[in-house]
Amino acid sequence: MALLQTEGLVAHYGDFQALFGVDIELREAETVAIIGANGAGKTTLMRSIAGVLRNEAASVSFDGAPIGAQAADEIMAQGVAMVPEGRKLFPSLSVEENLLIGTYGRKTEGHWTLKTVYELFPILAERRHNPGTALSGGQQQMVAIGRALMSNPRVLLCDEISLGLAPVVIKDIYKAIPQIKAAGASMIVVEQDIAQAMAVADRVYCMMEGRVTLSGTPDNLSRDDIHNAYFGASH
Amino acid sequence: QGAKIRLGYVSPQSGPLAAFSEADQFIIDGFLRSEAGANFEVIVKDSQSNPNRAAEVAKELIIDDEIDMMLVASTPETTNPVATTCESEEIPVISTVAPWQPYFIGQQGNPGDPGSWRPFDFSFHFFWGLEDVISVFTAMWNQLDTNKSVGAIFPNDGDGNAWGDPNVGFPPVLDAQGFNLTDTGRYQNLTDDFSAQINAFKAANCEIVTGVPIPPDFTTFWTQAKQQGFNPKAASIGKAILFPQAVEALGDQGHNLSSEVWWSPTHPFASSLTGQSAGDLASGYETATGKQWTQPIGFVHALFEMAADVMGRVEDSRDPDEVASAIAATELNSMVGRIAFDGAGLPPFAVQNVAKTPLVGGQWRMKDGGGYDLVIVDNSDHPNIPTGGTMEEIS
Amino acid sequence: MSILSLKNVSKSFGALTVTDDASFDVPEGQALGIIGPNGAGKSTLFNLITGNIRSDQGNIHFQGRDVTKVSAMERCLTGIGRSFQIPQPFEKLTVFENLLVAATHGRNLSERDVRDDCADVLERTELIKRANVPAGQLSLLERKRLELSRAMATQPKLLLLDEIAGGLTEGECQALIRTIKDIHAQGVTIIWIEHVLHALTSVVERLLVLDFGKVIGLGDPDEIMASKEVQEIYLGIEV
Amino acid sequence: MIWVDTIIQGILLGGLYALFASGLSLVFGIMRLVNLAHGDLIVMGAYLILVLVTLLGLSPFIAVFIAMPLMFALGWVLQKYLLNRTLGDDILPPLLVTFGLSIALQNALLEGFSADSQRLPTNALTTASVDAGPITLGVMPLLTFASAVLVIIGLNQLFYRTALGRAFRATSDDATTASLMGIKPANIFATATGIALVIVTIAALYLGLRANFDPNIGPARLIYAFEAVIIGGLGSLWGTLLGGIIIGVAQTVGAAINPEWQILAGHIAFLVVLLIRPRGLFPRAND
Amino acid sequence: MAYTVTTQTPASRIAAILGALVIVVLVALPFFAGRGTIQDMFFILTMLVLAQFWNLLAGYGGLVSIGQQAFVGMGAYALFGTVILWGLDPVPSILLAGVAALVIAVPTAFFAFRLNGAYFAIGTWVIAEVVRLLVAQWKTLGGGTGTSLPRDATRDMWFVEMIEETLGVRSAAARDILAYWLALILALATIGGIYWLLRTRRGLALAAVRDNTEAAKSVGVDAGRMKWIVFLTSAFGTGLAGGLIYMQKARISPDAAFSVTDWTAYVIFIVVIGGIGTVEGPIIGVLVFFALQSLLADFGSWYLMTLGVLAIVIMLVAPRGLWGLLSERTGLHLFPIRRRLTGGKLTASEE
Ligand SMILES: Nc1ncnc2c1ncn2[C@@H]1O[C@H](COP(=O)(O)OP(=O)(O)OP(=O)(O)O)[C@@H](O)[C@H]1O
Ligand SMILES: Nc1ncnc2c1ncn2[C@@H]1O[C@H](COP(=O)(O)OP(=O)(O)OP(=O)(O)O)[C@@H](O)[C@H]1O
Ligand SMILES: CC(C)C[C@H](N)C(=O)O
Ligand SMILES: [Mg+2]
Ligand SMILES: [Mg+2]
Repeated sequence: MALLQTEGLVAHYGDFQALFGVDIELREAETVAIIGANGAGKTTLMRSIAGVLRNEAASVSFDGAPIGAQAADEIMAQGVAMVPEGRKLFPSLSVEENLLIGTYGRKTEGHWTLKTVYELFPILAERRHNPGTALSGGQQQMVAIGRALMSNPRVLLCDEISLGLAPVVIKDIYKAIPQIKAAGASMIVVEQDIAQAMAVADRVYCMMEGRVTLSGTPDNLSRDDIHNAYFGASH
Repeated sequence: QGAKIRLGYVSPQSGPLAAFSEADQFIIDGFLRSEAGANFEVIVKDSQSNPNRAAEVAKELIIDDEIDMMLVASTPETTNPVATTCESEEIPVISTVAPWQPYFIGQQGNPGDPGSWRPFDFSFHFFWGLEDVISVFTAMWNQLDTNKSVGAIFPNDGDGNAWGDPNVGFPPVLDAQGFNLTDTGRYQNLTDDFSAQINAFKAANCEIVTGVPIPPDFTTFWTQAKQQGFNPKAASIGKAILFPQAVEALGDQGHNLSSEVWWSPTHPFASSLTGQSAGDLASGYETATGKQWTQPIGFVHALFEMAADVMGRVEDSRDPDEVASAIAATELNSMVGRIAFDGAGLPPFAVQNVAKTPLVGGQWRMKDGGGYDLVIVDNSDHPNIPTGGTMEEIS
Repeated sequence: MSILSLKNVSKSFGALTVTDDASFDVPEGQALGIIGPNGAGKSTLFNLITGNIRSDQGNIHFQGRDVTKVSAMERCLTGIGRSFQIPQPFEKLTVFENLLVAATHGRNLSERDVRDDCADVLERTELIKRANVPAGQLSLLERKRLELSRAMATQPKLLLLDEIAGGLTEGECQALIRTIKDIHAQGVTIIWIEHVLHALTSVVERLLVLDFGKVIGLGDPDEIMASKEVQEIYLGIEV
Repeated sequence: MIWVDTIIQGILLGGLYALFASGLSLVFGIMRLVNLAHGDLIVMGAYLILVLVTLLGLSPFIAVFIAMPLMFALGWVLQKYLLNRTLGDDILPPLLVTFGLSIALQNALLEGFSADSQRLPTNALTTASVDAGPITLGVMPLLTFASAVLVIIGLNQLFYRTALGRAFRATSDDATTASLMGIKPANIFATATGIALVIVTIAALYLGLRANFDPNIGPARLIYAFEAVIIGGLGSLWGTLLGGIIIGVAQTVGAAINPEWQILAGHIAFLVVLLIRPRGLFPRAND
Repeated sequence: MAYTVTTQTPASRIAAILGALVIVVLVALPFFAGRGTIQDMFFILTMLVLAQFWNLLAGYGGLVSIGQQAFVGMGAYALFGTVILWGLDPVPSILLAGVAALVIAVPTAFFAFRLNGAYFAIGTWVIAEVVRLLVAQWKTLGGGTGTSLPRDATRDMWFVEMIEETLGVRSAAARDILAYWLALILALATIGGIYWLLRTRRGLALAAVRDNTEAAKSVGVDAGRMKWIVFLTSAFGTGLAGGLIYMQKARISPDAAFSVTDWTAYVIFIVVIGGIGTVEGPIIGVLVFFALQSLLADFGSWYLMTLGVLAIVIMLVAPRGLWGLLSERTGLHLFPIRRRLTGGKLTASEE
């Protein structure tokens, strides 16, 4: 059974419809990647799952229970944490405070504590008293991931964690993913970097214009499939 | 005749000035119950303590309610907009409870240019003037042994500007009587700090304080004065300590503060309407409302006495000119003394529109069981009004 | 003569340097493509050229005039038109009114004078049927077309296009290419940021590669695409 | 010497303004809410204390501690069920709603307590003073100033030393992302307004002890409180204190030159500070 | 085939005809209505003018000012100044009232435009206070006491005698009628002018800036200049209204003329209740406000309490005001500004 599932998920920004009936699922201990061009609706999907955008109760279910209508804080308290696009650190908080605030709504015992997060990203321990926003992009991304981990989530949603980062830094960040999985989190990763997505994912969904246009495992998706799904047509 | 005479009455029933009209209902009920009152209908409007609103409701009364005459009381903020409106609408109006200078000069286009001042045709006013309050205050101060150095707090409002006026206000008279006045200038109402004034008074070694602040400002001033070690022998204050609640708000710091007294239960006057004495009226109010008497009671009552008297002398109450002439011809012994527009004690320009009523001086004395009593301590200008004691220094 | 020239332009957001000492010239009438990975600073470069953000360092010349400190509005009036990567329609105005704003203000003409031009642009971008629909109700593709149309309505000498082909079907993509070629043929200088490389390369004469805010390649599209560096950083998935 | 006295009196006055402003600063800083009813809430607090004093025969200094939880609850409910619904980019809804609240509150107090001016019962402390060299300072103003400083220290402790404070700051930075941390922004805001009303109660105590109050006196001080908040810099509590002091000192110095310029001088100081630093003295980096 | 642009709709054509009828009735009103009605209409019209200008400022220009009383007060004092000190007739002085407001609007804008959002709102409020306090020091016009218009000046005002004779009314009534007609002209000019502005390319630019400032700048809209135009126009119009209102009141004081409650808070109330960002909104709003006042004003503090609660309720239930609610449901626009392209390829299939 799926741990997390969307069914016929729709989303609007005012008059503008951004999602048109999206069905995806995430199974226990799985990593799912979502790829798609700019504006395809990937972030909107993440925000809908996390409860930032409210939906019909039945359109999102977690652990068999409908959560689509719940608020972000309620969903988070059940164990769905998100690393938002653009990192979204709190500028008024130091690195350590940014991490600590991750436990505000869910104080579950588990692998992740300040100590283990610092072990995962040692550089953060050095910069713990700096304002989060004084860090480089990659370090900020580490804080954002650490912040989400602090609540020991069962599902971790990562939106474009490699955006705007140098390949070496991206490598560093992606190195953390196996450890995150090992600690027991299932993940949905949004990526525009298709190679990266293929490398970490058990399954891939490709979105275009608010719809899932393709899904499968990295092995059975051909480059052409992806290209078609991504850009609409081959040349 | 049949139809009743319609009186419009504007007063500040809500807002910061509402204390002035607390007795309105009591007085109006009494008036309508009286024999003369039976011919009248009184339409009351609330100015909300707002001059804009006062002018608006005055106009409504004139136009929509088609009143025959307007009555208005309580501070220039209420009387002036209403009187101005009536004058331009050519409806007779009688006002009171504002010294006549702010009433008269305050309605002139250019108050600074006496040559441009014009009398009114339909607007009449009875109350005392600054010359009276100055005379009362100086008489009270002269009862004490002081260095004749006076500090003044005059705000930048209708009253403050009149009291501090270099021509008609305190300064020339005090100067003539050998008092030395320290006037630091017109501050804005609801000022939170009076150190500047206190420092100036201390520097001038003032033993007397006077002024016409609003109640919260006087409390601020007085408290700060005490805190900063400024302890004058006499403090004669207009407006702020008019009402007992305001004095009570000073805690025990209100003892022996002095003020002008325009009306009290011991005034030897009686109502031309009901024959009640001042004392009867005050105690009637106290039993009816459970509140302590206040000075406006007598004057609001007198306003309705005026209405009854004037309308009793006209053929056609709907003829503004006739009513205006009847007002001008008034000679009435009222609850607040004799009212007549005969120019007694007035400069020529105000003769036509103003009638003066007597003024004496009083001091607030702390009662044993708490609360304060107003005791008349000076009656030099009107010896027929009995005193209840003599002026005491603030200890 | 070059219509646009950047000299040592840099821009940082906090610690992040998004444009790093960029210098290049665009000859009048040329079509230049810009490619680079996500977050490389392509859109930021546009914002610097249009004046929507100010550079920290360096100079930008347009038609020989130093416009580094000139406002976005004035730069538009001197002939720089742009589309936004994330469409920024005037949502409460209709499609036609969106164009009217651009045409009347961008060209400083009266509504009457530009009416037919706007209609013409809408016909060319196939938005004419939606002319009277409030822009807020458009779909994503229509919004992108509106971006292009609105930029065209200002009749710019330099047209900046930011990812307008993403998500188009092959047919739509060809139509778009025709439209852009058309504009280009009228002598308008074009700078086009695009991930859909075949569309880009079928129009542009030169290609600029951006990585970490740095210009790491500029030249003939084929040569650029063939260079190892570009293969590696940009077409990572292809190799 | 008079000048030293003038400035010290100004600083003490600034303490009063800062006390009036701290609650406003908290609410404005955390949720950008312009609360036009703040002054009236202070007056309401003063009446609440007065009622407690009269009914229970308590000293105002004790009564204030009973008033605080009541005011906290009021603030919480007010924010949660009314003001939260006005938050957003548009500043008009909060303006109109709090304006409505302001006139409703004023007139409700007028109905309930009449227009008579009131004062909390005073004692020797009210007029007590201490001599500091050639200058005499009132105990009450000193107490007011000390309370303002204590309130600001307390708030700073809360803000920078507790999990709740972290949540305040995070929510203020970005309520949406905060909700991803399991924070309920609506409750955080309600708590903030609750705390603001606790401070309002302290301000009310000094308002009521210092001079008379009546139901209409609230708005007059509101503008100084706003000035203090704005020139201090959004969200900076020490800035608010400094802002209050700047306005207080400007007023007393202006008055020393001529009382006609007293209030004007305060406003001018505000405008000058904003002219030089449009975002106040200690603006937050990120807005 | 050629394209054409229209803004009219069938509804707006009917509205225009009805509007013309209403205007005729309003112009002729003094010939058959009582003074009470004229008075009420004067109040309605002047508040409407203030509301339209505040709406222009906040609803179209995004400048939420709570300092409009500065311009009302300045206009009013300028009128009193010119009449009392220069001996000018009050009627032409109204124009100077507008000019005076404009004069203080320039430095106000220089300062206030440095501020945003809530800072702008509070900043304009403080500036209005400063102007009030300065005017309160103007001793020749009564300082804090205030002053009244000389009776001679109001009695011999332009046109008054003419109205007295034509309509056979007393001079006080004639003055009311004159003030009413001036208010009517001002209100019609205001609505007409604002509607005209919205239909020019400047109006289009205003809407664009409101929707998306950054994009507007990128298509050549001078957003800064739009702010200036809107601010100065509102100041001028508000000053005219201030002059007219106080010409009719004939008495002024700083506290009254610079009252933030009377001239800004109630005006905001009117606009928001009616529907901000529409020409129709303030019209509805002022009618509601007037109705409330006539029904409830005699209940003193209960009236104000009701007003306060109503402000809260409307903001929560219908944030776009009564007109917003109505036009959302019906699509009705009495003052349409949407430009519809017709003809050409659009003829065949219209929507
Ligand atoms: N707050 C918003 N208001 C209006 N439209 C929005 C908003 N956020 C996103 N959109 C629109 O919704 C569509 C989907 O956006 P979304 O951010 O989900 O895409 P994405 O796939 O995450 O793209 P990217 O790769 O750029 O992050 C886009 O057209 C975008 O313009
Ligand atoms: N206003 C801003 N403040 C802070 N950082 C910004 C801002 N604008 C852009 N950035 C950052 O600058 C970097 C470059 O952004 P830019 O939008 O220019 O990239 P791009 O090359 O256009 O990417 P894409 O292909 O995704 O459109 C990104 O990391 C982005 O997060
Ligand atoms: C995926 C794209 C970026 C490249 C495309 N497949 C090409 O062959 O040009
Ligand atoms: Mg995204
Ligand atoms: Mg980009």
